[in-house]
Amino acid sequence: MYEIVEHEIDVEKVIARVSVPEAGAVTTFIGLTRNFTGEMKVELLQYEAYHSMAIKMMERIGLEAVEKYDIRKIAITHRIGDVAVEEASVVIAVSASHRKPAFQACEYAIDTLKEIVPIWKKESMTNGKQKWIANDPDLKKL
Amino acid sequence: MYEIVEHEIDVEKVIARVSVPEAGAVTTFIGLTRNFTGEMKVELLQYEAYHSMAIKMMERIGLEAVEKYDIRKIAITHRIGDVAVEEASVVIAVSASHRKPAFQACEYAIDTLKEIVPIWKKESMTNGKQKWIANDPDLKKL
Amino acid sequence: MNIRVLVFAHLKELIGSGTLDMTLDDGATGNDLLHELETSFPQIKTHRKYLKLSMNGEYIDGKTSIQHDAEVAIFPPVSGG
Amino acid sequence: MNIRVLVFAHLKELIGSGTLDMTLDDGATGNDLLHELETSFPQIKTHRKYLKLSMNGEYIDGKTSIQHDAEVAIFPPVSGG
Repeated sequence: MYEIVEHEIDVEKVIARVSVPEAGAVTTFIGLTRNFTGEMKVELLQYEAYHSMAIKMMERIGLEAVEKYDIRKIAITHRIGDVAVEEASVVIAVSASHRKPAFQACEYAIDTLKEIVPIWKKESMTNGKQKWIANDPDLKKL
Repeated sequence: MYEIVEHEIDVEKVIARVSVPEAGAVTTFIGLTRNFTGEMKVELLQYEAYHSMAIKMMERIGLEAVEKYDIRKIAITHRIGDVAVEEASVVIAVSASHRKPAFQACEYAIDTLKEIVPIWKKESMTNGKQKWIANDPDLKKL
Repeated sequence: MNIRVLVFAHLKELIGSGTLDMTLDDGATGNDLLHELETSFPQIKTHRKYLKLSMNGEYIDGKTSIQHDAEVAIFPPVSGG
Repeated sequence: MNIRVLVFAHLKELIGSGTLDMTLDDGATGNDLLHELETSFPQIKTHRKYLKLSMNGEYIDGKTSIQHDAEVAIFPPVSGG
């Protein structure tokens, strides 16, 4: 249910992992590389993971989501390496009997992933500049 | 961006419709036929639409979502006819620069669709019974 | 005036048809239409207060006047999704 | 004790390697480890207060004692998603 891949993410496959006959609702979140960050044109993002700990933290997010919200299943796939504009870096899918907890758990999962899962991204601009990113807005100076 | 189909919904195609280089986030909602409603085992749902008005109401939902939330694009596909357990009856996809409005708009769209889009479903149980459904819980007696 | 009314879902089953040709007074309202429907089809009586009306693809209330050339529909509360 | 420390992302680039072999006193804490790292690599000084520590795949704070056989990692704030 939790994986780190080095190729394009197949969204249907991630959704298929959470499919159960009891599910009336599936929500998904897809994070993609945007073409601009402020004024700068982005060429691609490069992701790096501390693989074993990242899987462990994604598992924890899944367990917590199931504890907190009335959901059936959750799956998280994160891509590493180069991710071009319009390509997905992360896909999260959540199934539930009803839609409200499916939305809540999906948002909880991406919010928490951005806080605790040891994966980092570096932006490469079309002008050749590169910059490591911090999700925490207070740390943008890093 | 708004369609009513009589065959299985291709989730990737609905997502592709909202893909833009400015989007950092895509959220989707998939509504599926569940295997149980209370104690009764469901075989399939049969959906019927007032086609022209349903499309008009889906367009309105999309326009309102774009007005209310900072999103890029929204697509809604609803299936009619027989929808078996684990199959999707509706898929909504929303793209946005950031994830928060993408989640909000997606939830707004499905909530509003269930209120105003003239589509109806009848449950067929495995024991042969059939029942028209009302989304409004106060109208369950209908 | 003569109008054709579309009906859907449970209401269609109760009435036995998806379209109805009805004769209404000029200037008749949505409520008049529902009243006429109930007179012709008493079996819908228990559902009448839940029924929704639309004209040209927009919801209308019972006080709205029906236009003779409009597409009018009557249906139960929606349950899509 | 001799430990091998994993480093990632910006920190890996600053240090020039993804793994470091370090010698610490027995019972040394996360803060001791960071201090030792800063002594060897003064270029990380401005980042030190942001750095995260983990042991065996769990976040630890600076007061936690480092176990000699644990997998220890130091890295900048995460930015996945």
